[in-house]
Amino acid sequence: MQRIGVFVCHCGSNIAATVDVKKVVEVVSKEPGVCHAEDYPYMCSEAGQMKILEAVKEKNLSGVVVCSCSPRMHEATFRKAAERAGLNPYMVEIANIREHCSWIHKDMEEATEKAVILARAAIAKVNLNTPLKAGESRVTKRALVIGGGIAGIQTALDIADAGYEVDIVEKTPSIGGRMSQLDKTFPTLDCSACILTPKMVEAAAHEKINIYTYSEVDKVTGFVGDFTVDIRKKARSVNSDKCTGCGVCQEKCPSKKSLNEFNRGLNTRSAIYTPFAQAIPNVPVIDRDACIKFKTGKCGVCEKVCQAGAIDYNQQDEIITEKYGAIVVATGFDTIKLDNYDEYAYNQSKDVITSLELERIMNAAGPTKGHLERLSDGKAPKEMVFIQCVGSRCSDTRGKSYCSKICCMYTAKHAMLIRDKYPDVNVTVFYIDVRTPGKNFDEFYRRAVEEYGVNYVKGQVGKVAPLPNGKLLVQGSDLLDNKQILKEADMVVLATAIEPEASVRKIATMLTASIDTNNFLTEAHPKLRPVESPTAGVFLSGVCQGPKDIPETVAQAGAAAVKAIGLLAKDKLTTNPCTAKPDELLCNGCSQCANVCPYGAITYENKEVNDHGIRETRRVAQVNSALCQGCGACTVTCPSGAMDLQGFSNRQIIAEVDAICR
Amino acid sequence: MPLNENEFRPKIVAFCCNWCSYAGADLAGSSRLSYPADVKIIKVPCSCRVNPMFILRAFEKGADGVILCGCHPGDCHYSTGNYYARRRMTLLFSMLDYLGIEKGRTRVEWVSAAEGVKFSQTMNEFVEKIRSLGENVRLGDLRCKN
Amino acid sequence: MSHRDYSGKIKEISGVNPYKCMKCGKCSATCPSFNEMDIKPHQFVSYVLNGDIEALAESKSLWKCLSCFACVERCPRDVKPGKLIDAARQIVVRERGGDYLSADEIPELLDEELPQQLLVSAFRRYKR
Amino acid sequence: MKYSYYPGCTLKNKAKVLDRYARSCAEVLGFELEEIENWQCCGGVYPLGNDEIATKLSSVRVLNEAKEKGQELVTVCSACHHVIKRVNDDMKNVEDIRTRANNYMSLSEPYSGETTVLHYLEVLRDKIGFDKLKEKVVNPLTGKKIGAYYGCLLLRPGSVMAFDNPENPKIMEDFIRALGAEPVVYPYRNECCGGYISLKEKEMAKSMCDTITESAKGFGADMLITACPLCMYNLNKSAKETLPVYYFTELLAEALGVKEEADEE
Repeated sequence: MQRIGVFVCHCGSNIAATVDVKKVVEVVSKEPGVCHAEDYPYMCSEAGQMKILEAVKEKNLSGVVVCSCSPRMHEATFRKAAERAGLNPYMVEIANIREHCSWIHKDMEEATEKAVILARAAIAKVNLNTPLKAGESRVTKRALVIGGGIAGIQTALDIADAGYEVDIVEKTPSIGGRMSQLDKTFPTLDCSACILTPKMVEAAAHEKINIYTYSEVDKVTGFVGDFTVDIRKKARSVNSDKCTGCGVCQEKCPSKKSLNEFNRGLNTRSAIYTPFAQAIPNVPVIDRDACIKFKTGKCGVCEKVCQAGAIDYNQQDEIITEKYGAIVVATGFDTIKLDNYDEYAYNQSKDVITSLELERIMNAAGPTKGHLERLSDGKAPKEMVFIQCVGSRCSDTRGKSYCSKICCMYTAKHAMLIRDKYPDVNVTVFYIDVRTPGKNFDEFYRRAVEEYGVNYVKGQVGKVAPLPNGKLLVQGSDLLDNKQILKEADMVVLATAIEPEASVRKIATMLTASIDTNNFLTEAHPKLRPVESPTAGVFLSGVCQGPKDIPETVAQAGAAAVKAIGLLAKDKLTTNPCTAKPDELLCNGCSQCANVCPYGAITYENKEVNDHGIRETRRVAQVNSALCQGCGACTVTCPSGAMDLQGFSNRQIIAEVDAICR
Repeated sequence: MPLNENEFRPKIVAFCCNWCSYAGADLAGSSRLSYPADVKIIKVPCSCRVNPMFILRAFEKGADGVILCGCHPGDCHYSTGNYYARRRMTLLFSMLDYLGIEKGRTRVEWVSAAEGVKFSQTMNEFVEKIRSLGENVRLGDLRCKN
Repeated sequence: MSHRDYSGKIKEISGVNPYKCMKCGKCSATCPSFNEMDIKPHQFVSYVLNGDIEALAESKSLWKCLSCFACVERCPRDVKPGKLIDAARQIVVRERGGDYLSADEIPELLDEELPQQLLVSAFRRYKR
Repeated sequence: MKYSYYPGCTLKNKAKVLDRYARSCAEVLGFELEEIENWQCCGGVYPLGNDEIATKLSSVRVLNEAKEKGQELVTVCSACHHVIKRVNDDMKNVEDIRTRANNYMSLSEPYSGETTVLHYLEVLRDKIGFDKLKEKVVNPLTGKKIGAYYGCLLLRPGSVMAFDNPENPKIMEDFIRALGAEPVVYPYRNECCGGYISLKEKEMAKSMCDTITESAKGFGADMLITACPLCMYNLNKSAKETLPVYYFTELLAEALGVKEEADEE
């Protein structure tokens, strides 16, 4: 029998306001094995931890139960305290009486009763705990960054500057990401390319950074400190070492009808192409679906005109396998498809565009060379209407329930830039709320109204109807005037909701990183661990975690880098000691456990056993505790009950069940 | 909800995986999304750690309902654990139904770390269901009764 | 019934949770009868929440809604303003028997081409 | 293929042509419409109140008839289609309505939304196929520029009606194309004609229809087609002379070469 101390935390009033902590102490002190019980206002404080230390020493405790907040918050704190007192840290269990009790129940009697039961379950478990010892694993001093936008570039630069090798994997032919598609950036109106390009160049030139463009992550195995990743370098059909980036091939390519992805499909590009002028690397790729040579076997113009002899039609996809200690996800975002919002006539009229398309139209390298014009007839618009929250803040089934965060500001930017460059164009913005929390943000929005005369109308638009004369009839609300407005516009710009890049789901699955219902990656803790995934060794950078603007993205990219550096700086990691352990005498050598193990941690060996005096050689399971991650799949699969999980043993869990059902 | 002597207070055991559902329950807590105190959570590393034996044991000891929560299919921290759990529970629940423990008393639900609302809703629904079914009389170990 | 009871009744009949409304005004932007209404579609939610049922019951808007569901289809919050308006109309019709349309005036409203369906529909909407 | 058929009140009276052509075309296209016996009027409008049961029962009766015959139920009139399809959805998904309606009906076996409700156009699209329809056309309506008028009832609410994209539908345009004519797409094809409001608010309904007909004319339509007698009535008050409105079945009969035949009957 253990000698158990129970410590009940008030958590100020967080617990004590709903749970009668004195009563809990009183009841649990009568539980078998409990020889000390007390309550304290803040167990996580230094003084609170000292209570544990003192009690362990005075009462010679062998186990500790802390009734407090979630173990996800302070389990590590209390385990360290126990260790300081000379106890094995795995002799500590937490009863979660805050998140699972005091915060969700109102009635004191009911909450106290439940807190007692949760404490009993933890006590019952500790009674069966055994000291565990964590092993060690090595750390590969190299980081992988998935995604080469501003988030990925910044993370890679910060990690590399700290002296560690970094690989960036980018699926498009160039790094740069969404930021490279933007024209100007709020609230300072910097030219996006002017501030991004130097970072791209710096990353490309950095001796510690290795960039794989036109590449995707194919497979991830391993765990924190020791991931093994297969990177698929897609066939570029151009030899990067030979190519000089002269661009003649793109000029001469006869297939020029493919939609230009970089310009959001607003114009076309050649089959051999670099996405934009500042692309890094400045090496084109051949789009094999569009290339005449690949489709018909005839053509070969690019090969003929390439003086460097860089064109290689026979290039194959290449798989590169590399080991990493840390992985940073920076996969970014896309705008949602607007097929569910045909009331805004996006699919019916070329003059209804998304804001990201407007960025390309406003950009000198865009489809209209930076001239603001209607895509239907090339005419200069006189009336422009912006519609906010298209697909954002929609709790119906059509859109996204969240606020996309960046739209209010970029719309103010667009409106201001248009009024600045084309003072004869009237700009009307239909908005629900204007959200401008951020440094100099509200001032920026007010400038759009006060200095540039942008007409902000509070109310949503219900329908955009193309008219026979080529204009668009915008039917919207003016809620402050209690009117329905009918406004003829030449162009309509939709502040389209953003969503995580589609590939993120596949990547999250490979990394076993959790993802929420909107496909944003989940952070380990929403406030305190915002750049870490719950999966150890995986970090989050940029919009893949949630909507954010460029400064926030860069800040988060730096934070993710610091977390990765903190991991890479360690030589060894302590491993989770809660691993599977076979009882060799019960094992019948059937191999079923090895079949279900996702880590290949179970092997079999022929071993001499002493079964009640009978010595014989049997085929028995062996668990490699460095590989085992402690999921427990094998324990349930084992037909003879030989496999058990340390820290979550069959007996421990049953003891908890019994305590709860008592 | 004040305690009422005559009201049926079911005993409900919820097994929650450490990575998704336990965190989802934490989020329900920090978001103050209430559900009845009848639900008591046991943390397991993964839904695949839940041995059918644990569930039988719960009913034997007087539980009125058992719910197993794990990561959404495809999102398991250990890649495949929840698939094993799903298959095992399908078989087990079918057997329990045969033994007279109604299907409504057992449930598997996928709750991610971000789904505090879903966790709370699920528990409210489940408790409601168990209350409508009343006390479980099957499989109980009579020696446990007073 | 008190005003609060009427608010509850409207919520019950319509199945609408007016708290879901984020006051974007898309319903009013969408409504083809907007100009004919004295209380506008987006205001219905506040009238119900504030329990201002008397004004709602006296409103012309009840008889101007076409039940065309454009607001229901386009509402980003799934509030269904059209159902809310119909519930208010239902309460008036049930309590007063519906005095908006009387059988006596039908003959003069008829013409040669008027389809049966129109009479059936109008009676369904305006009468008990 | 044999379907249960619900014509509805107006198709037996003011809109006889809508019904007649639907039947004669079905014959040519190789499916049979078996009229439900002793059907009752659907009520014209779907009762929106969650607590209304009695007004939904006539639809439930029809749906159950079709279920007992093991047939899918075909409608032509937009209003009937709307009402019956939505009641069916209630019977399938709303437990309270299902229970109470079944209590009233005391059927031998409770009805819970088993019947599939199809609009005639859906039969053409999903069962026959517009390609096949095109093959059967003997008098292609070449050169005609036709605007499809959908109105509200076929499309909304999109989640229940599941007829087509409620904001940018194309089933009628595809239908027009299959008949050899040119569809004219105009933005007000899914806006309301005024519906039942035209009984008492004639001006209001007319102004709504004016918006629709002006838009259609502006985009070059010579005529409109509709599936709804009420829409036709309202639209005709707006621009009967300059923009005639036809039932879609009438043009179908013309293209299939059975128009006179049907007229003689």
